[in-house]
Amino acid sequence: MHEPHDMPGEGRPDDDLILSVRDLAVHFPLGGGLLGGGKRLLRAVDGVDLSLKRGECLGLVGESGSGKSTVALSILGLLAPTRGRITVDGQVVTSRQSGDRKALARTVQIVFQDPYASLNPRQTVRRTLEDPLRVHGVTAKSEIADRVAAMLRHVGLRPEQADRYPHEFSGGQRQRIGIARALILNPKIVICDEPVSALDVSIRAQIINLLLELKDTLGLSYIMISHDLGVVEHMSDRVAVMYLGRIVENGDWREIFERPAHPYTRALIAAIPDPLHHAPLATTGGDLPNPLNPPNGCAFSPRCRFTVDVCRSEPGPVLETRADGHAVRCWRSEEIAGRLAAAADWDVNS
Amino acid sequence: MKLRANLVIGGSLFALAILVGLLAPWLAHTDPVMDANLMNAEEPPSWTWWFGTDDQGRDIYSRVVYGARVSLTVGIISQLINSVIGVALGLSAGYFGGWWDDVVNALTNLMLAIPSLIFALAIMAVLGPGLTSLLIALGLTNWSFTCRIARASALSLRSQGYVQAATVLGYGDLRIMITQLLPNMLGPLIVIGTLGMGSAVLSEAALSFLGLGVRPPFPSWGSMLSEAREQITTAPWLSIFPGLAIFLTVLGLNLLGDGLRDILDPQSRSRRT
Amino acid sequence: MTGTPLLEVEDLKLDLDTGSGRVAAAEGVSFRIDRGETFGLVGESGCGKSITALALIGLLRHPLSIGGGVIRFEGREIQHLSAARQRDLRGNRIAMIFQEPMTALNPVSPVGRQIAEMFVLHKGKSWREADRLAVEALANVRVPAPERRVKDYPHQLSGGMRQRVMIAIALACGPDLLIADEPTTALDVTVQAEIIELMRNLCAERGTAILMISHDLGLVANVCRRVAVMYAGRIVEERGSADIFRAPLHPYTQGLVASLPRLGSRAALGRARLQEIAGVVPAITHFPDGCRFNPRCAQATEICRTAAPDVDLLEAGGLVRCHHHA
Amino acid sequence: QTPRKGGTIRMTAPYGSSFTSLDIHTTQRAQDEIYAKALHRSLYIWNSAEGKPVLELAKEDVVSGGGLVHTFKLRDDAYFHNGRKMTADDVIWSYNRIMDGTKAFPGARFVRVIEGAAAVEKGQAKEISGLKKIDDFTIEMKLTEKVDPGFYFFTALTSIYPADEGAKESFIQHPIGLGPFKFVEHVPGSRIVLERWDRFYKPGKPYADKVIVSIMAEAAARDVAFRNKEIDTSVLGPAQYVAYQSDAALKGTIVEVAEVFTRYMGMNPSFKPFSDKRVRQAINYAIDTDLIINKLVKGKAYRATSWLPLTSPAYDKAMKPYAYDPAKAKQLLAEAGYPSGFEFEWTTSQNESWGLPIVSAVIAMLDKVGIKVKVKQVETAVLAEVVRSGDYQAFIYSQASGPDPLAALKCFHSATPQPACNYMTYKNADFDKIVDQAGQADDGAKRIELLQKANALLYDEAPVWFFNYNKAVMAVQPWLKGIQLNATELTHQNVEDLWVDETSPAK
Amino acid sequence: MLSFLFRRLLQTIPTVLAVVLLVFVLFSVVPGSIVSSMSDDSDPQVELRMKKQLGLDDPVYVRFGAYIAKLATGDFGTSFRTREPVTTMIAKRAWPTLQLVFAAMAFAVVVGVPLGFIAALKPGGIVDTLAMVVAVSGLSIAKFWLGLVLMYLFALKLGWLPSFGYGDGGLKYLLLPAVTLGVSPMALFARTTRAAVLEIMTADFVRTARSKGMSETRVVKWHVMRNALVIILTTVGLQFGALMGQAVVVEKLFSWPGIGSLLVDSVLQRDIPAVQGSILVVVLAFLAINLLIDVLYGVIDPRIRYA
Ligand SMILES: Nc1ncnc2c1ncn2[C@@H]1O[C@H](COP(=O)(O)OP(=O)(O)OP(=O)(O)O)[C@@H](O)[C@H]1O
Ligand SMILES: Nc1ncnc2c1ncn2[C@@H]1O[C@H](COP(=O)(O)OP(=O)(O)OP(=O)(O)O)[C@@H](O)[C@H]1O
Ligand SMILES: [Mg+2]
Ligand SMILES: [Mg+2]
Repeated sequence: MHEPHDMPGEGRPDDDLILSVRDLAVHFPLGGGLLGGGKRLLRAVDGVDLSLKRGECLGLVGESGSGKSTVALSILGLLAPTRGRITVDGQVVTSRQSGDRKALARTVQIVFQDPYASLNPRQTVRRTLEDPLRVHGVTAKSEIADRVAAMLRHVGLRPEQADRYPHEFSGGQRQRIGIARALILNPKIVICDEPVSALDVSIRAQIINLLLELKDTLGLSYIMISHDLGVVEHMSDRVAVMYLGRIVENGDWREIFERPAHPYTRALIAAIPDPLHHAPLATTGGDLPNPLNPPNGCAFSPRCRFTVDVCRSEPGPVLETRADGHAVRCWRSEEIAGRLAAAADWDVNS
Repeated sequence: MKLRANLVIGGSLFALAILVGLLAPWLAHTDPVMDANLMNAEEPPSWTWWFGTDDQGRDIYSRVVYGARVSLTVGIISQLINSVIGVALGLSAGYFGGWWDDVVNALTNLMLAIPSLIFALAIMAVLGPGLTSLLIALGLTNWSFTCRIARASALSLRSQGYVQAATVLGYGDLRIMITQLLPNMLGPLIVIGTLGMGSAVLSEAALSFLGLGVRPPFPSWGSMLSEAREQITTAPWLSIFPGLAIFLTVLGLNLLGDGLRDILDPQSRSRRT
Repeated sequence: MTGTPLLEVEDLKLDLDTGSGRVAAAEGVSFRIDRGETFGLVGESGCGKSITALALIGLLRHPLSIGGGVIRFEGREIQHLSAARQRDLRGNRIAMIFQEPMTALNPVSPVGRQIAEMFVLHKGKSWREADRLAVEALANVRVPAPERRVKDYPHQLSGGMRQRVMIAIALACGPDLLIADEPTTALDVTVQAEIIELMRNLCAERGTAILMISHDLGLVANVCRRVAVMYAGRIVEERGSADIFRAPLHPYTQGLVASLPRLGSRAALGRARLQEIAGVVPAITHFPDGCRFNPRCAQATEICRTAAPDVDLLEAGGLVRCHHHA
Repeated sequence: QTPRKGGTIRMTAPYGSSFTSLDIHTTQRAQDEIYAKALHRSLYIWNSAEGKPVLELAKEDVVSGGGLVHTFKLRDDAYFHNGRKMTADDVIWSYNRIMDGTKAFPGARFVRVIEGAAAVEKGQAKEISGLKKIDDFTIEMKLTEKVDPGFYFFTALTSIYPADEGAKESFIQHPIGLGPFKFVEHVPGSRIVLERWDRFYKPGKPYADKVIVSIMAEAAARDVAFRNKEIDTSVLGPAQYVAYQSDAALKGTIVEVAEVFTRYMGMNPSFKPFSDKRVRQAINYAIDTDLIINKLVKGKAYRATSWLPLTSPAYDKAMKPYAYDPAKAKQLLAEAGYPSGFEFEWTTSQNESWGLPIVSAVIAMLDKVGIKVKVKQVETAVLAEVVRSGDYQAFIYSQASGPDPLAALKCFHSATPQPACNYMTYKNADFDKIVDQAGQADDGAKRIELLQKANALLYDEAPVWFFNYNKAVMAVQPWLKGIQLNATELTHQNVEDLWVDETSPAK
Repeated sequence: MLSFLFRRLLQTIPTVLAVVLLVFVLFSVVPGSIVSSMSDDSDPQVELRMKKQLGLDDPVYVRFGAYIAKLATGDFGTSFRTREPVTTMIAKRAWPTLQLVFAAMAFAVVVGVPLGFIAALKPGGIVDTLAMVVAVSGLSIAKFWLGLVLMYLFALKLGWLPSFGYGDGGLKYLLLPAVTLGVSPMALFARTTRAAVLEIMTADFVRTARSKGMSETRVVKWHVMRNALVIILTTVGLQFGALMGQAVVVEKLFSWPGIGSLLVDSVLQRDIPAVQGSILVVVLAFLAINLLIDVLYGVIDPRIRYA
C-alpha cells in the first residue's frame, strides 16, 4: 500500500499542530493516608513536551511505569497535571469541568488496552454507542440509529450485532467496539493505549490494519502507545521514547529505529529477540529503577553502558531538537554515535 | 452442586416466608389479635390448634403466619434503607474521592465503631417501641458495610476502562454513577442486602428481648419468641414455632446470600462471609 | 544420554470437566525433549500450553485431568506414579517457573525462605543450612547483595528480581528439566532479555533441558532449538526453530509469521498492509470438526471440514498436522 | 424446730439488672430495699404478721401535744457496722440529710411530715426545727399533721446512717448500717454479699453467716437457677406460678401474699366519654375480669372490689366486684349517648401482669360492646411521666394502695395535685368530706368506718376499671425458713429472721 | 511504629467526639426523663431542683460543652441514677465484659478457625458440609433463645455448669455466656476461614509450592495458614464490635455484670451520663482492639509497613 506520511513533516506550518503538551508534570502523592508517615511524591511524568500534527501518528514507547498512560490520561483531562499546559486543537485542557469536558470529548478520544475491562458488561453495544450521542445533544432517533449502524460497519461489525452484550463478543470484536465508541463523536485525535497487546496474536493484525484504515478514511491523528516496537514502527510517523517520566528521545520513526541516539532506545531495540538467529540477547543492566526513588543524575545512568561521571551527577541535558527533528536527552549521544558507527557491532552484548 | 443447593434451599425458604406473609389473611385460621379467647388459653398443638394457643388463647399458627408480615417488613424495609444510604454514600465517596470521601469514611468508621445493636437500642429508647421506630433504628445503623463495599467497588470501577471512557465521552457524574458504576456493583450489594435482611430479623428479636421491639398486639416473630421465653419448659410450643420461623427464614436468607454470592460476586468470597 | 529421551509425551489427552460433561482441552499431544535440549511450545491464549505443562509436572487439578496418553520421564511412565513418588520428581528433577512472578511467590514469606524450602524438601538439609544455600542460590541468579535480599519479601523486589528468585527456586536442586511457562510475558523487553539470558546460561551450565512456553513465536524461535506450535488443543507443527520461522508449513504458522509487524520490516520493505488471519480462536467447547483451523484457513477444502488431519512426519525432522501442506 | 446457726442465704433481686445505688437514701426502687433490709435499719420496721409498722430502733414512743409530738426512746444497744453505737445525733443527722434540697432524696416526702423539714429542703433552715435531741437516746419529733409516724419511717428510704461515716465519699462504695448483716462486696449488676454482724441488737440473731443477693431480672434464667438449686428464693410471674403449682416437686415451695398494690385502668375525665360515670361503669361491666385473672394472670392476683386491697386495715369484706355483664354495659353506654361505642387510646407499658398482655385481652372484650381501643405502648419510665402529667386518655397501672389506707384514699382527694398521686384528677366533694373526717378522727374504728365508706363511694363512681390486687408469689427452697408474708413487698424480708437448715446446698 | 500508633490514636478523637455528640443529640429529644423515673415525688419544685442539680435545665449545647470540658480531664460525669461517678461504675463493669468478650472471641477463634480449615481441605466432603451446616445455623439463630436452650441443657438437665451470674468470677460461670456469645462469630470464622483457605489454595504461589514437590499438609502449614490469617484477622477485628453489641443481650440473659447490662439499664432509665460513658467506653475498646489488630497485621503481613 501507499505510505502517506512516511516522510518527516518538516516545513509544515505550525497551525497544523493539533495537540501540544508543554512541560507536563504529574506527581502522585503516596503514603500519607492511614498508614505511612510523610507523603512521598511519585513523579510519574516530569516535564514532558510533545506535539502532534494533524493526520500524524505519534508513537510513544517506553518500559512499564515510564509514564505513558499518565501522559494519555492527562491529555484526556482525566488527571489533573501538577504542572504544564496541554492544548488540544487550540483549546486548553483543564480537568473535571464538565462544560470543557464535553468539548474536549469531541476532540480527543481513547482506545484502551484491555478489551474486556473497557466495555460496560451491563450495557448492550447499542447503549454504549448511542449514549454518547445523546449526551452530546443528538436527539433525532433516526440519526442516532444511522450513525451507530454506520460506525459499526466502519469497524467491521454488523449493525444487527448491536443488541448484544460485550460478553457475547470475542476479544478482537470487543476491541472493534471500543474503537467504535472512541470514534462515534467524530474526534480528531485518538489515543491508542496499547490497543493490541491484550489480544490474541492472530487477531492483532486485524486491529492494526483497521486502525490504519480508519486513520486515513476519517483523517484522524493518533497517539500510539505500545510496548511492541514492531507495532510502533509499523504505525508511527514520529516516535517519542519515554524513560522514568521523561522523554529521552523524539524523532521521525526512521531516525529512531535506524539511528537511535539514546542508549536507552538502543537497548530497547537490541533487546528484541531475533527469531532467525539463535543468538544471545543484548541486555541492559538491571531493572527500571524505583520511580519513588529515582537515581541521581541521568535516570538511565545506572543501567547505561556508557555512563561517565557527568551522567551520575547531572540530570540529562534539555531535550534539544536537531535540524532533522531528532531530539535526544543524553550527555554523550554524539560521542556514542561516532564511536559505534566505527565499531558497528554495538548491539552485541559484551 | 453445592452452589445450587444453597440457592434452591435458601431461595425456597425465603420465598415461602414471603408467600406466607402475603397470603396471611387466607392462610390464617383466626385473627391474630382480636381472636383472643381466654377460654382457649395455652392449648398445646392439636388438630384445631396446629401450633397451639398462647396465654391469651390466640392461635399461634395464625400469629406466626401474620408475624411473617411484620418480621419480613422489618427485614426488607430496614435493609432497603441501609442499602440506599450505604450505596448513596459509598458510591459517591468512591467516585468523587477528595474531601467527600474523607467525610464518608469518617462517618463509616463512626458507624463501625458503635456496635449497631447498641446504636439501635439507643434509637429505640428515644423513639419508643414500634414498627416505625424499629425500621428507622435498624435502617440507620447497618449501612456501614454496604457503604464500604460500594465505596471499594466504586474506587476500583472508577479506573476501569469503560468508566474512564464514559468520562472521556463527556458523561455527567450522575450519569456515570448510575449507568456505569451502579449496575456493576449490584452483585455484591445484593449479596450483602440478603445477609443484612437476615441479621435485621435477628436484631428485631434481640431488641424485643431487651424490651424494645415491635409494638404489640401485632405479632412479630421476635416479640412472640421473647414473650414466650419464660414458658420454655411449661409451654414450649409458644416459643418453638416463632423460633423456628425466625431460624428458617434467616437460614434461608443466609443460604440465599451464599448462593447469590457464588453467582454474583464470585471473586469476593473471602471478603466477608 | 543414549537413546532414551529425557521426556517423552505420547498422545496426551487432557480432559476438562465442564460440569455437564467432559471435553478434551488438548489431545494427541506428542513431543519429546532430549537432555539439555531447549524445546519451545508456542500458541495463542487458551490453546492448552499451560495445562500441558501442568500435566507434565503432575499439577493438574479438578476440573482438569489426564484423559489418556503417556508421559515418560527418563523412560519411566510418571503419570500413574504415587503422589509421594511424583513429589520426589517435582521440584527436584522437573522444575517449573510461572508467568506472574508477583503472584507466584508467597507474599508473606521472605524470598530466602522460599528458596531454602527446596533444600529442606529435597536435600534433607536443616533450615540453617538451607538458608545458607539460599544465599548462594540467589547469588547464582545474579541478584546483588544476596545476603540482604534473602530477607526481603516479594513486594520489596522488582518484577525482574522476583523472576530471578523464581529461577533460583526452580534451579535450586539442579533439575533435569525446567518448564518455563511464559516466564517473561509480564516483563518489559529489556528485563525479558536479561531473564532469558540468565535462564539460558544457567541451564546450559547444568545441562538442564528447557521446555519454554510462550505465545511469542519470535522469542521461542530465538531461544529454542526446536519449536512446536499448538492450536486449539493440538500440536499443528513441530520443527527446528529456524525452519519454522523461515518456511512455515502449516497455514496457521504461516499466518502467525506473516501477520505481525517485525522490527525492521517497514524500513526494509515499506509499510504494507499486514496479512490477517480471518475469524477468531474457537472456544474449547466449540472446536470445529475436521481440522480445527479450517474455519480460518484460506486453503481449506472439503476434507478439512470433515476429517481431522493426521500427523505428518517430515523427512527433515519435525511434523505437521495439515491435509494440504506441500 | 430450732433455727440453725450458720449457712448462707441466697436471695434474688428480680426487678432489674442492677441495684440503683448503695446509698439507700437515693433510691426508692423495691429492688434496692431487698439488700437494705439486711444492711440498714429505720426507726420503725414493717411487721408482716401484724400488718403494720412497729418500733425498731426506738423502744418507746410517747405521744403528746394533741397527737403531734412524739418522744422516742432509742435503743442503746444498736451498733453501726463500724462498731460505733447509734445515738440521737445519728437520727437527726440522717433526717437532715434526707431533707437536703439539692439532692432531692426520695425519702424527703416522708421526713417532710416533721415540722420544719420543708424549710430545710428549701434551704431556709439548716436543721429540722421539729426534731430535738433530749439526750443521747431520746428524741422529740413534732409532726405537721396527725398521722401515725410508723407509716412514714419504716422504709429503707429513712434508714439511719452513722453521722460521721455517712458524710464521707467512700460511704457509697462501702455502706455502713445498723442491720443484721454488714457489707462485704458488691459486684455491680451481679450481686451483693453481706456477712453476719455479730453485735446486732437482737439477741441470738441473725442466724445465717452470710447473705448473697443475686440480681436476676430474667425470669427464665431465675427459673432455671431455682430449679437448679442455685438460689433460695425466686419471684414468680403468672406463667411460672402455674408451672410450679402443677409440678409436684415445686408446689411446696410457693409462698404467696396479697400485696398492697391495686391494678387498674385510669380514665381521663377530660376525655369526653370518660367524664360520664355510666361509661366508666360500663367499662367495668364489659370486661370479664375474673376470666383475665384466671386465665391470663393465671390466678396470680385477687379480684379488686374497689380501691383498698385485701391486706388494708380498711378492706371491706362485704364488697362485691362488678359482675361481667356486657348487656348492662351496652345499656349504660347507650344511656350515656354512646350506643355504638367510641374509640380511645390506651397507654400501657409492657408489664406482663398489668401491662400489655392485659390490654390485648381487654381489647377484644371491649370490642364486643363497641368500644375500640388504640394501644400506645411506652416504657415504664415514660408511663410514669405520662400518668403524672395527665397526657393520656386511659392508662393501665399498678399503684400502691397501702399500707396506710388513709394515704391511699387521699390520692382521690381533690386537694391532691395530679403529679402527686391523683392521676385521674378525681374530684368529688362528698368523697373529700369523708376522707377529711377520717383524717381528723382520733378513734381508730371510726376512722376505718369512714374510710370504708369512702372506698365504697369510689366503687360506685368507678374512676377506674378495678382490675386486681397483686398476689405476690415467691418460690422458696425448702431449706430456707422464716419467710415473712410481707404485704408491702414480699421480697422485703427481715433477714435476721431467716435461717437455712443443713440441706441447703450452699456452703 | 510509635508515631503510627500515635497518629492512629489522634484519629480516634473525632470519632469519640462524634459519638458523644450523637448520643447527646439523641437523648436530648427523648421523652421521659431520669427525674420522673427516679422518684414519684409529689413536689414539682423538688423535681425542678433535681433537674437543676443534674444540670438538666440547661440547653443541650451548654450541657454538651460542659460534658466535653469534663471529658477532656477524664471525667465521665456523675450518674443521674446512682449518683456515683460514671468512671467508677464503668470501671467495675469493664472487667466482666472484657472477660466475656474475650472468652467468646477465644471460643469463636479456637473452634471456628480450625473448623473452617478442616472444611476447606476437602470442599464438598461430609466434614465440609456438616461444618457449613453448623456454621450457617449458628448465624441464623436468635441469641437469647440459644442461651436459654444452653442454660437448660447444661445447667438444668446435665447440671454441669451454673446457669447464671458472675459468681466469684470463676471460669465455670463464664462458660455458658461466652459460648452463647461466641456461637455466631464462631460460625462466621468457620465460613471466613473456609472461604479464605479455598481462595488461597487457588493462588499462584500455592501452585508454586506444589511445583516444588511439597505435600499438601506442608503447603497448608508453610504457605496457606499465614495468608489465611491475614483475612481472618480482619474479620476478627470487625467482629469485636458486633460482639460488644451482642453482649448486651447475653449479659442481660445471664445476669452478667458487664457494661452491656449497665448500658441497657441506663438507656431504659435515661441515665444519660451513664449511657454516654458506656457507649464511649465500648467505642474506645473497639478502637483499641482494632488498633491492636492493625499492629498485628504488620507482624503477619510484611506488605503493610508503618512509617
Ligand atoms: N493513580 C496513581 N496513583 C499513584 N501512582 C500512579 C497512579 N497512576 C500511575 N501511577 C504511577 O505512575 C507511574 C507511571 O504510570 P503509567 O501508568 O503512566 O505508566 P505506563 O508507562 O503507562 O506503564 P505501562 O506500560 O505499564 O502501562 C507508575 O510508576 C505508576 O505506578
Ligand atoms: N481450571 C480450569 N477450569 C476450566 N477451564 C480451564 C482451566 N484451566 C484451563 N482451562 C481451559 O483450558 C484451556 C487451555 O488452557 P491453558 O491455560 O493451557 O491455555 P494457555 O495456552 O496456557 O493460554 P495462555 O496463553 O492464556 O496462558 C483454556 O480454554 C482454558 O479455558
Ligand atoms: Mg500504561
Ligand atoms: Mg498459560
